[in-house]
Amino acid sequence: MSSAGVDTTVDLAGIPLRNPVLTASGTFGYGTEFSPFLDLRRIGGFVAKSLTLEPRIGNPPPRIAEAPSAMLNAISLENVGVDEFIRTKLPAIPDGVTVIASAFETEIDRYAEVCARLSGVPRIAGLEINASCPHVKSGGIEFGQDPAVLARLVASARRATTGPLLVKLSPNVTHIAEMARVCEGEGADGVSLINAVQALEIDTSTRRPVLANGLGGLSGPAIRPIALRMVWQAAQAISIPICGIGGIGSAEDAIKFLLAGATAVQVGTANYLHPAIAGEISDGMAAYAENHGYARLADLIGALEFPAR
Amino acid sequence: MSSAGVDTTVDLAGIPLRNPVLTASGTFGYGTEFSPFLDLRRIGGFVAKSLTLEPRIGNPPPRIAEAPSAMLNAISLENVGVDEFIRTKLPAIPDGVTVIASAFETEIDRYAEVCARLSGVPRIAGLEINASCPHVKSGGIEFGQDPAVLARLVASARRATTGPLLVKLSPNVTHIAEMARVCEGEGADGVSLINAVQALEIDTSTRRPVLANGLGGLSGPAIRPIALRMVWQAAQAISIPICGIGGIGSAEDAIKFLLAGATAVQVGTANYLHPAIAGEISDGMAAYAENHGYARLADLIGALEFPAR
Amino acid sequence: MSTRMSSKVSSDQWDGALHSPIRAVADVVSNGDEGLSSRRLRLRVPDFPGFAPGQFAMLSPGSLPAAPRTDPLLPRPMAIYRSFEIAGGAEVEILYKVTGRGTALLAEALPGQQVSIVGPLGRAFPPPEPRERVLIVAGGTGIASVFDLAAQIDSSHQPTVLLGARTAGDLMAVDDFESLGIEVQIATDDGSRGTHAQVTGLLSEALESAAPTRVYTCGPTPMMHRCAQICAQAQVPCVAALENHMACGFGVCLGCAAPLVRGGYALVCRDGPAFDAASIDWEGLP
Amino acid sequence: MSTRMSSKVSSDQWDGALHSPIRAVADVVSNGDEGLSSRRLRLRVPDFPGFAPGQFAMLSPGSLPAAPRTDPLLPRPMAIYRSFEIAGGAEVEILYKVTGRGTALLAEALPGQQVSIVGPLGRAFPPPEPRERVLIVAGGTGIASVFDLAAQIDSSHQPTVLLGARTAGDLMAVDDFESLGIEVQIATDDGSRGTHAQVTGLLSEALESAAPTRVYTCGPTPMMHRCAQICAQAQVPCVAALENHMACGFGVCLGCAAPLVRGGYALVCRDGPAFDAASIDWEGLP
Ligand SMILES: Cc1cc2nc3c(=O)[nH]c(=O)nc-3n(C[C@H](O)[C@H](O)[C@H](O)COP(=O)(O)OP(=O)(O)OC[C@H]3O[C@@H](n4cnc5c(N)ncnc54)[C@H](O)[C@@H]3O)c2cc1C
Ligand SMILES: Cc1cc2nc3c(=O)[nH]c(=O)nc-3n(C[C@H](O)[C@H](O)[C@H](O)COP(=O)(O)OP(=O)(O)OC[C@H]3O[C@@H](n4cnc5c(N)ncnc54)[C@H](O)[C@@H]3O)c2cc1C
Ligand SMILES: Cc1cc2nc3c(=O)[nH]c(=O)nc-3n(C[C@H](O)[C@H](O)[C@H](O)COP(=O)(O)O)c2cc1C
Ligand SMILES: Cc1cc2nc3c(=O)[nH]c(=O)nc-3n(C[C@H](O)[C@H](O)[C@H](O)COP(=O)(O)O)c2cc1C
Ligand code: FES
Ligand code: FES
Repeated sequence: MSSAGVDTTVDLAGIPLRNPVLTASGTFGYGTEFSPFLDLRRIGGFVAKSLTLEPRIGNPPPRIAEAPSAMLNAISLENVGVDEFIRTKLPAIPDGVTVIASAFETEIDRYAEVCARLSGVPRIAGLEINASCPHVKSGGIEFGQDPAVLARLVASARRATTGPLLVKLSPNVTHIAEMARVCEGEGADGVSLINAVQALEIDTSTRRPVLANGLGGLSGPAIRPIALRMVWQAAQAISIPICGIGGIGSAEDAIKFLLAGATAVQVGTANYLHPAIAGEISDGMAAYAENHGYARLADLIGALEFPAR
Repeated sequence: MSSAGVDTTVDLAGIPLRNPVLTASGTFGYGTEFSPFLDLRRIGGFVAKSLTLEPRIGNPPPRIAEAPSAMLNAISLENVGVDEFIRTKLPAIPDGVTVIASAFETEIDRYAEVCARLSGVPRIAGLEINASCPHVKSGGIEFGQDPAVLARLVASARRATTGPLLVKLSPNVTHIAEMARVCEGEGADGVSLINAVQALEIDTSTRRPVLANGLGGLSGPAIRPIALRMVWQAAQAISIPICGIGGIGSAEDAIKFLLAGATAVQVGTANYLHPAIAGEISDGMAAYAENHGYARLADLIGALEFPAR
Repeated sequence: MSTRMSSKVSSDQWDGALHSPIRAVADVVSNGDEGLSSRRLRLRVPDFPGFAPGQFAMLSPGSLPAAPRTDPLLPRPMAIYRSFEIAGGAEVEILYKVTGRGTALLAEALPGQQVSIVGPLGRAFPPPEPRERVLIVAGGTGIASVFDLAAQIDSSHQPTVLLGARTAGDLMAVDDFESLGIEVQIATDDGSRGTHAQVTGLLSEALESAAPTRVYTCGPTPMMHRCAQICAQAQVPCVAALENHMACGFGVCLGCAAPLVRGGYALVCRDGPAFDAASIDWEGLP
Repeated sequence: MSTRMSSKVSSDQWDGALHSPIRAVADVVSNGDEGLSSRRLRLRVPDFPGFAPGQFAMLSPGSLPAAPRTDPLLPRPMAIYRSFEIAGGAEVEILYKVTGRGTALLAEALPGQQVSIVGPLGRAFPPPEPRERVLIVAGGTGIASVFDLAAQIDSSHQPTVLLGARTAGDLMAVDDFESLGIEVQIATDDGSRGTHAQVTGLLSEALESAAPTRVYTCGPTPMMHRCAQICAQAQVPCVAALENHMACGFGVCLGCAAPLVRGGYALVCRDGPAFDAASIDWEGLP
């Protein structure tokens, strides 16, 4: 309940959220970094940086670059590892903050092991598996790019945890709805979309990619209309909840994702520009509902009036 | 040859071009609209608005909207029809201007018929088939989204014309390289990429899509890093020439596409912002070559130094 | 018709000469707050070929500063309010309201900075028939689109301008119209200036006279639609200047389509912005 | 250490208190051309908690005007040059060069407008050991990063500042350094001001004295790399403040990674920007 009298709570795949605003994996560190700027209890919760079995050091620099209304990143797998996260990062998070842990790996059984270790840990409200990682055994294509590989990944993660399981989809696919259906079919409790869009930026003075890694992921406002389309397409295809991600920087943006069919949203790149933005988005969403006569934010989910075909 | 002494000519799929700068279908009308602003002989040529067998009136308004560093459009099939193009539009184009005609339709045999009518017309230097149209018989998915459908389309168009044949690919796919290979395999002389990215923008006050059509195509600077990635991926997979498209607004942008592997480029949305921009891009590319010690612009094609994997 | 100070041209003249549009980098001469809610931008446009009433230009405020921006991206259509010949070109005036991001950016263009301009674009208003009385009905930013029309129309047409707005503060250019020496009537929704009514109410009253009349209108779509209905009923010709969203302004993006009663679409930028109001499918407009 | 005018703090003090960063909407007080190629921005920052030498802030010039822009998107890291306590906050000064789109946009932020600021971020420079002589070597925009260090260092350390630039016109803040009353030596590549040499040449000379010395450096990577080599050879500790590209500035995007000699990466925004130069894998920096 916000002070405005609007019921802002939503249920995301079995995770009860104070309000629909989460922050996105890889853009919010392990949560405590934002404490100078934002009381995390103002937002629905956060998704922590994706974790691998072992700590990883990531790619050489440059890892980031700017693009029109967007940024590119190739951070790769840098993270403290799942055990260190549970041991030192999780206890540092203030009580009352909803934490979703994110898993990523390069092979299916390793994903499952990360999920197993995160499963049942009291402070973790749910898991998100990041299916945008290159799968070593499929020759480097992303798990989320092949329905059969994705199905095996989700099934294996499903067996590894009994808690709420979200699958974060890659946007680099022909049919996002098909990928969403695969997740639903294999027992995921919800899907998160989209991850960054695969992209390339080139420095014409060096005639090399600007990122040391070559390719990178495009995020920020530029991808929002693509994300919104994919959320809408997924929402037409599945009945498990959707967490909408991509270029969200204002309450209005977040409302668009709810209208398109998302139950909750994740704020990513915008956190870098304004570290308290997720709190402002939460407040602004409640204000929108109130101004438009909605008693519950949840009533906006999927309320888009799409023209008849 | 530009005045700077740089050889700016390229051969795009059998179409000799004065310089690598074309303008993109649907953003340059039928060519004459730009004559107050730009001498078309300053640029490599232009791709005319896509043509269907019969004249079409297109979608109801709103057909366009703005997005971060981008625009959305859903013009749909509006065009004068192939016969009217040949009868009245083509003769109005000044001599010495290279014209590429673009074909699109909703069924394969209709595409072939458009190609056949455009084939052998003296003023037409080559054909581009726009594979981003929804295929009526495949339930509305784009021709360019299914390798089997794309193969049939290209094979049929190939039979319908003996002249240079470019296939313009949809970016809304998992594996652009696979689509490019299909085109090469079916006898296309080159590929053009990318078309607009499927997207959605929502008006939170009406709770409807901003475009009357619902979904639209995202174009402009925002999609450039995606286009550049796809051109690079296609260039790794095929040996027929590539025409790079997507968010190009400066000579530097165009150079990036050449470095990534494009033989020529097409300027789209930027024509709306500055109707002589294609001429400035041509000049700027020659200047870049000269400043960087390249005697021929063609030497830049694929010259990107990509980091070893 | 060439760029001019304020010399009137006879109404049958303006349609004759079409001015081939140019794209230019224009210096901002001034860009001031006009009081109320409008701003007046004056640009020094090299080689400006002149314009006819009803024509417009596309302005790109963000593309030329030291830090070129791609957001907002599209140029904004603006009526050419008036222009003044200078050596090598013209000073072009635009009267505008800040209604969103593009116009807010335009408001930041200071003297010394530059704005990219493409124009003049579109067709002129069709001139009235010789003995027609002329009523000009305008509201919102549409007021700027009809000023040069009002300025050009010969006094033999007894032009009257009916301006509408929600409140007195939303009006623009009233003084300019008054200084033309033509009759100006004002209606505001809240009665804060002029008649407490909608401007279309003034129109209905004005049409009670039996004189052969031609109506020109520009403003919010509902206002123009109502004008069209009133004129249709009174069997008076009505010319409406539409304000569809535009990307190019010169007929190539096909974005500005306006649905026609006879089916199909006209392009507002190329076939308009002024149309016979009876030809427009008003329900189909966004 | 709290915000201050120009009162010196003893060097062992500044590392003690960490200033929890804030995000604020800051009014532009002034933003003027400094001559040469630099500009001085003064911001009124509510609740500014003070800073220590070496800390920086992230500035977003395009996000707050009436027409918020998403291009350029990322905030820009800028050293906090100095600050002045005022009621309810501080006036924070930034000295910067226009080198691209973000800084060009910053240069357009006029008094009356606002800039979003996040800071202070990063760690302070480690203070010198009690009896060490201090040499500060800076070039390019790095000059701004070391000004507060020069201002804070106790005269017992006999601080000397060596400033380098391509030409006299590329220098910044020379007068400010001179007014601190400490020794300033200048080298330019073209000899247009000071010694006709690279600033690292001045460093080599200065290190010929046998006194225990600590070097601080900030500037272009090749310059800092060369300083690190010279200091390593002379067995003198060298602290280098890196200027990697940043997206967040507070340790969450992992974008600003600097490769370490011992393997792995440090985050420049969180673990730096100042590092023991010997710990950095200079070849691996972009
Ligand atoms: C032929 C013509 C002449 C015009 N003359 C004037 C004039 O003289 N003075 C004036 O103040 N305004 C005029 N307008 C309206 C003006 O173009 C819009 O107010 C302006 O585009 C709004 O831009 P924005 O970025 O501030 O608004 P936003 O709402 O942020 O714009 C978003 C997008 O919608 C478009 N848009 C929004 N409102 C309108 C509108 N009313 N008409 C067309 N496009 C719109 C913008 O161009 C942009 O592409 C005219 C419009 C047309 C078509
Ligand atoms: C800790 C720190 C303190 C700094 N202090 C100052 C200062 O006090 N005064 C000053 O003038 N400059 C300073 N810089 C450099 C300043 O951040 C860049 O000059 C600025 O970001 C360039 O932005 P741009 O948009 O003008 O350039 P563009 O080249 O257009 O920027 C493109 C992208 O590259 C990044 N970038 C480009 N150059 C640099 C650079 N040298 N360092 C970091 N990122 C860069 C930008 O932030 C942006 O994300 C500092 C940098 C860092 C990391
Ligand atoms: C620097 C950076 C690092 C990221 N790291 C991760 C990650 O570790 N795991 C993950 O699932 N997504 C990661 N993402 C993707 C974001 O969570 C998000 O899906 C994407 O950025 C799109 O949202 P945005 O446009 O709001 O940023 C990262 C994004 C950025 C910009
Ligand atoms: C308004 C509009 C209409 C378009 N119409 C066509 C078309 O008819 N045929 C086609 O192949 N591409 C069409 N396109 C796509 C462009 O040719 C181009 O592929 C796309 O806009 C990406 O390039 P850009 O970012 O430079 O605009 C259209 C694009 C726009 C913006
Ligand atoms: S605005 Fe482009 S066709 Fe009218
Ligand atoms: S700038 Fe984001 S981690 Fe350092």
